[in-house]
Amino acid sequence: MNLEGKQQIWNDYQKEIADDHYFYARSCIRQTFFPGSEWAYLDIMKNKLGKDVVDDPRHTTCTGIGYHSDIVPAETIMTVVARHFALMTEAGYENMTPSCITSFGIYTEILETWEHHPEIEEKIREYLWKATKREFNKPKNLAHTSDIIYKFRNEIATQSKYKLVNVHTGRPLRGVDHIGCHYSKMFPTKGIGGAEFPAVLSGLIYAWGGDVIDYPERRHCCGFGFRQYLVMANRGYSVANSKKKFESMQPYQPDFIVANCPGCAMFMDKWQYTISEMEGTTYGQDGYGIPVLTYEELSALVLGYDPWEIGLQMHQVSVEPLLDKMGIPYDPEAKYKNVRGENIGAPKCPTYLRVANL
Amino acid sequence: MAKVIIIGGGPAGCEAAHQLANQGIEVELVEKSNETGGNLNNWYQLFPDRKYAKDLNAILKGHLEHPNIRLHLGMEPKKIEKSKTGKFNVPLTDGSLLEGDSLLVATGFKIFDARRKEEYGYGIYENVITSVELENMFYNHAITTAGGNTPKRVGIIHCVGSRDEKVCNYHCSKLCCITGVKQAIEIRELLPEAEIFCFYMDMRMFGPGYEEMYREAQEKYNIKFIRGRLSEAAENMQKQLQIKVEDTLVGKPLRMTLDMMILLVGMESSEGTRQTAGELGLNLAPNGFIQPQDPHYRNNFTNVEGVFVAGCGSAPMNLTDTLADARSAASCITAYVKNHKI
Amino acid sequence: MINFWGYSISETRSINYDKNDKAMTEYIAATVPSSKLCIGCGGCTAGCTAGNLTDFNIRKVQMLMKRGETKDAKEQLQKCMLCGKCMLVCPRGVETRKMILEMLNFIKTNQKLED
Amino acid sequence: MYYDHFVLPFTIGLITLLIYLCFKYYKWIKSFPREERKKIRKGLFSLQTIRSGWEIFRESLLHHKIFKTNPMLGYMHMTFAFGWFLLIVVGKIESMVYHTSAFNPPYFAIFFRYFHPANETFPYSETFAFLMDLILLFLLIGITLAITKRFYSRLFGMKKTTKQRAYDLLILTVLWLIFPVRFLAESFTSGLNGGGSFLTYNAGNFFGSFLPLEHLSYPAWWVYSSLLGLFFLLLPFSRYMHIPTEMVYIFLKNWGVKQGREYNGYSEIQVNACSRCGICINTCQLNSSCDINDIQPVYFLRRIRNHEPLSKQAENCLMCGRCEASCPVGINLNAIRQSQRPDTIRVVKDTYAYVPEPEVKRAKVAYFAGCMSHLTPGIIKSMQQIFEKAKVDYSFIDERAGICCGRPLALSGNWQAAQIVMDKNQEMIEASNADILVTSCPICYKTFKEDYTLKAQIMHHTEYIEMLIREGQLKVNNMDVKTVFHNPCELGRGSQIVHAPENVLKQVSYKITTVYDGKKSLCCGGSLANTAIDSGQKTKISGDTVKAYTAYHPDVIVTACPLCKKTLSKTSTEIPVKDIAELVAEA
Repeated sequence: MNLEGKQQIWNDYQKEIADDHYFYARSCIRQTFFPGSEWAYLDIMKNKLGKDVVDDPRHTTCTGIGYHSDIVPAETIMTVVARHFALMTEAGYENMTPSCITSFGIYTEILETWEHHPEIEEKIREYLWKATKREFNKPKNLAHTSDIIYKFRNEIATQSKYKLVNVHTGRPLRGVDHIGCHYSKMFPTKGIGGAEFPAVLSGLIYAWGGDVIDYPERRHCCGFGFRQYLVMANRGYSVANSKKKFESMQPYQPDFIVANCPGCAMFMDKWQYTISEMEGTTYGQDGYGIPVLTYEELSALVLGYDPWEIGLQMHQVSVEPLLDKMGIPYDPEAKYKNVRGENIGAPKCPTYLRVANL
Repeated sequence: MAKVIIIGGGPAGCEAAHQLANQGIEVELVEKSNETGGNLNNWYQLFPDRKYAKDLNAILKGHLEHPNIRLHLGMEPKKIEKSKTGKFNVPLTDGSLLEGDSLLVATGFKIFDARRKEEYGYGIYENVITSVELENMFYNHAITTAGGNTPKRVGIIHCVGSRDEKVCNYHCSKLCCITGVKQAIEIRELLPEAEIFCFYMDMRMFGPGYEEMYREAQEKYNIKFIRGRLSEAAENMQKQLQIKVEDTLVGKPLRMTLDMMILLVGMESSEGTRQTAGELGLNLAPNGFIQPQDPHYRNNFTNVEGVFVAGCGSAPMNLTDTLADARSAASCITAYVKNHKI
Repeated sequence: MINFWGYSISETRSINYDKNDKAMTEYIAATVPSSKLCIGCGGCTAGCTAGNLTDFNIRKVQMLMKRGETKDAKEQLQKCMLCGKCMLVCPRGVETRKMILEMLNFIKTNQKLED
Repeated sequence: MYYDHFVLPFTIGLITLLIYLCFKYYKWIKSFPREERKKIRKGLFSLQTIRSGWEIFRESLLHHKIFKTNPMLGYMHMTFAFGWFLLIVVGKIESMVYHTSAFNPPYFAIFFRYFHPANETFPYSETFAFLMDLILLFLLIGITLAITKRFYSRLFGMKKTTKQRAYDLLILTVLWLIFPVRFLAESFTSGLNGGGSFLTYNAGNFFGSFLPLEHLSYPAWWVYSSLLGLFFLLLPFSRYMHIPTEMVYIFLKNWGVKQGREYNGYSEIQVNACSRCGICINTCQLNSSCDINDIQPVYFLRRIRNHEPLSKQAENCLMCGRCEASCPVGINLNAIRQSQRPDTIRVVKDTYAYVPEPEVKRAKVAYFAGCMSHLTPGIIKSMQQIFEKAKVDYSFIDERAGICCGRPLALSGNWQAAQIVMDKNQEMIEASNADILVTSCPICYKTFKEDYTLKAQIMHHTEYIEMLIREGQLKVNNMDVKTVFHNPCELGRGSQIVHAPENVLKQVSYKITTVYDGKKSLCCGGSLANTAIDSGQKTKISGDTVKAYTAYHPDVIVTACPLCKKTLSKTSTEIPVKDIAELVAEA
């Protein structure tokens, strides 16, 4: 693949990202499945990059999952989102940074809708007022938190303790960048690098010494969908999509997958177990599967955070092979212990998928 | 003696110059590049008779050796003005000033920039080339992948940059279909063993002999035509293209690996056309080409008196039509300068 | 494999041209060259007796065959009565009737080989 | 005792041949289906046997049919067959008269001139000698013609003569040599000992003037006997097998034995009865229009005989029946070819189960247009008008959910599948409870008549229209148009319907008489039976056929088949092509 050609395209898809003072919007899926991930992000922002980020406990779900599965009407989700904007406005912030790709997509879509249909915006302001007596300003800048990390990738690189390089061979680690569909497929201009060759995650990998794999099904959806996954009868279709991606990336021998959408990360991590149980197939090396990380986790690893502190033991696919390659020390004994040193219990060993130290 | 300025030395400009000169009219032919022929210079063989483009070019060029024609090669108009007396003043980049009684816009078309169809990966995947680059391969009688191998499976993608709302080109470039057929046959001649596919939305075989050529491509040359638009292409480890289309005639998505993918790039109005139109205040059609006064009877007339248009400046045309259009424009101009001769 | 999931991994609907076996495709292209002339107009199918009474679609069957999708061809072709109306309507002169006979021939020969 | 060792080759050859033939014919006849064998027993002592004898005389000896098609060729075959026959018969009589006994060994008559002392006379010996010389001359002329034909076939009005294999050429040479050698042997003997008549006597004197006859005469008889013996030994494996087999076939045919769908011993007999005269090559339009000349019956039957691969040749035939109609031996060429087409459709219990239960209106007359007629609505509309004009109570039974008649399946060899379609169709036809079934399609017509067991009377619409006119139910006017009639293959040659359409046509138009009338009609080229040729070749045949009719300058080319109409219309751009029904509806 011709990198110059790609860079040419990237030049067309650059977006403005605020420098500081962010209002943080958490993600339902991320905080459930990767709780250490959001903590790591906030810690990096505040303590490593010295940025001002507000994490308001009154902030709720954006109801995107309900919206995309036809349960929550458009007016409702708009009003919920309007409330988030109100919280941001009340806190005195203008830069909205959602952690979830679904939320990011929803926010973008709502702002675009209001842009073209001011009457709808008016109506929503009315609804919000009636319901909560709140008012809001629209965010001046909307960026996904992966955009923020992308913006500061070089700062992170300068502070990094570990590189995305195999310490044993010196070879750059091969990473798969998986972009959430709602990040740029709906509005290509709102994503760094556009929809065809997004740069937001590959930018991180390159900045931190790794190499990016361009496999044929790179653009393909992880299969999460909403209706697909939520309805059990459709779930086979959901897994089939992940499988298609794994089969396509496998020949390139990826060392890890990084995703900016919490749903994708969760799916690509958990489905590897499902596929192994259903078909006896495992991907990656030696039957361990391909480790799947969120970009926050990847940043935290690069910056030298303790793997168990950022919650990597919550992953289905063992991250230890990746940690070994990067040369990150870890205490195998501490994997299934909480901060107080109490045992949190180890998962049952899968039939086919290998789990480190189990 | 009446004098006409022709902007653009492609086939339309050359042919019009020749016709006008034969009518005893003085012609100033301005061409920005160092040789005449325009886009014809990039073509190897023409459809449907597979004549060599250079042969036709030679004929057109030969006609320019006429005492009434003055060639201004490698020059562009600095500006184009119409005076109050109805004369046209065109200062050129070398400082000279042309003056004419009438002006013919023969500024032609430009090839669609395939990079705008990002999902096809032109400029990114090394084995994606345009139909223009393919012509160059025909010149050298060798078709190889970027890695120097003989392709075993070649795909030709129709309508790249044409009939596509996503690049704001609603118009049909008209020639790509038959170009695809011609090029597929030429590929077959160079690669007898390869599998060759054309992915099309419609096959628009509008000219004489075109449909017959299409038939021949299918039956004799074993070119396979699949009705379906390429949605996306990806590159695999062997630098092949993995493509996804729908085989619309069977209603199923289709995936296939190609060693080489050729984009049949469409036609857009050239910068020269837009610039000239801007300076003279010519009306442009929604597709960006110059809008003639009337599509049937006054197709060489523009909204500015004395300014005429010929060739692909007004719409995508094949060479037959371009040359006919040029002759038609020449006859309109002849009548015009005779009527306005004081 | 125990299916305690309540679902299984869906098979793809898409035609995988790279993997499909194209022995029949090549056989038909060689024995019925006119079959390559099809432009998918559907005239053959519109007048087809079997096609009007069943889901038999000769246009589709042969197009799928050309992509190496021959799984359903055998069952589908059994519905044809070989009346030849399709051939009379074809604007491209495809020897549809012969094509069907040759497809049946191919299936029969290969069946024998398998048995 | 008249004997010399040289008679051995002849005698051994003859006896071997007779034994072989008896064995072969027994084997073939044994393989007939039981009902066909019964016909032999029944026919053996019937008038048919005498009739067969007469036919053998006419066809096997005089070659009357070949004469009719091509006098020059007929003459050639006649000199050979009849000449040799006479030589044997007259020779035998001569020997009997001389020997005054019927029981002399067979070789005695053949080599009479050697054994008979020339100075010894017997009643009519001069006459016999003259006759024998005359017959020999007759034969020698025949041979000269045959040799000429081989090298200059055009002289015989034949574009192509049958191409032969090396083996065939060997036996041909042997055959050609037999009579000249006999001539030499008799002449040499006559030159030495006297005897003979105008031919051999004079020739003997002539040869004796410069040849040492005493050394040549005896070897010549050896050569003659050897040639005869060799010919008999080679005969069963050559095309001359047709000589005895054709006679057997004529008997069987006249006793009513029929060629069924399967290839059996009767087919073998027919295959062996082919004399390879090559008439079929010239009547075949694939030859004249498409220059295809390896599929005609003469070659096809030879392939069967020689067990050569023939699937391609089996498919490449329009089944127009022109060869069959002109075959002097009357071989069932179409049926034999059809028997060589493979049954490809695997029939299971739900084959064609999708065909719906018949729902047809009951009426006196059932009208079955046929699938193809639905592509020529003009024919259907005209038939409806005719029915209405004649106030017929009719039911259009395949107006909506009609299915194929099954013949196309049968033509492709798929008899099993065809049978299912036929059964379903039969059910539908019977549901109409009609007395008369009228169809517009000769393909349907033929199969309705031959393969269905219908209670109703089956009529092609031309027959039906003729009946309506004859019975006064339909009044027609004679229009001022010149017409030529293209009798569809399946109607005229296929189903013997010749007069009805011509009568009708004569009543509504001025019908130009052409050489293609009746069973000599051409094929339109659109036949479903041929799957080997492409549409371009079909168009070529159609074009040539139209050209042939156009030569008569008709206003309209009239046919009586939707497929013919469509096929001829493809190339007849100047002259309209109409179905008889359409013309009648206009009249």
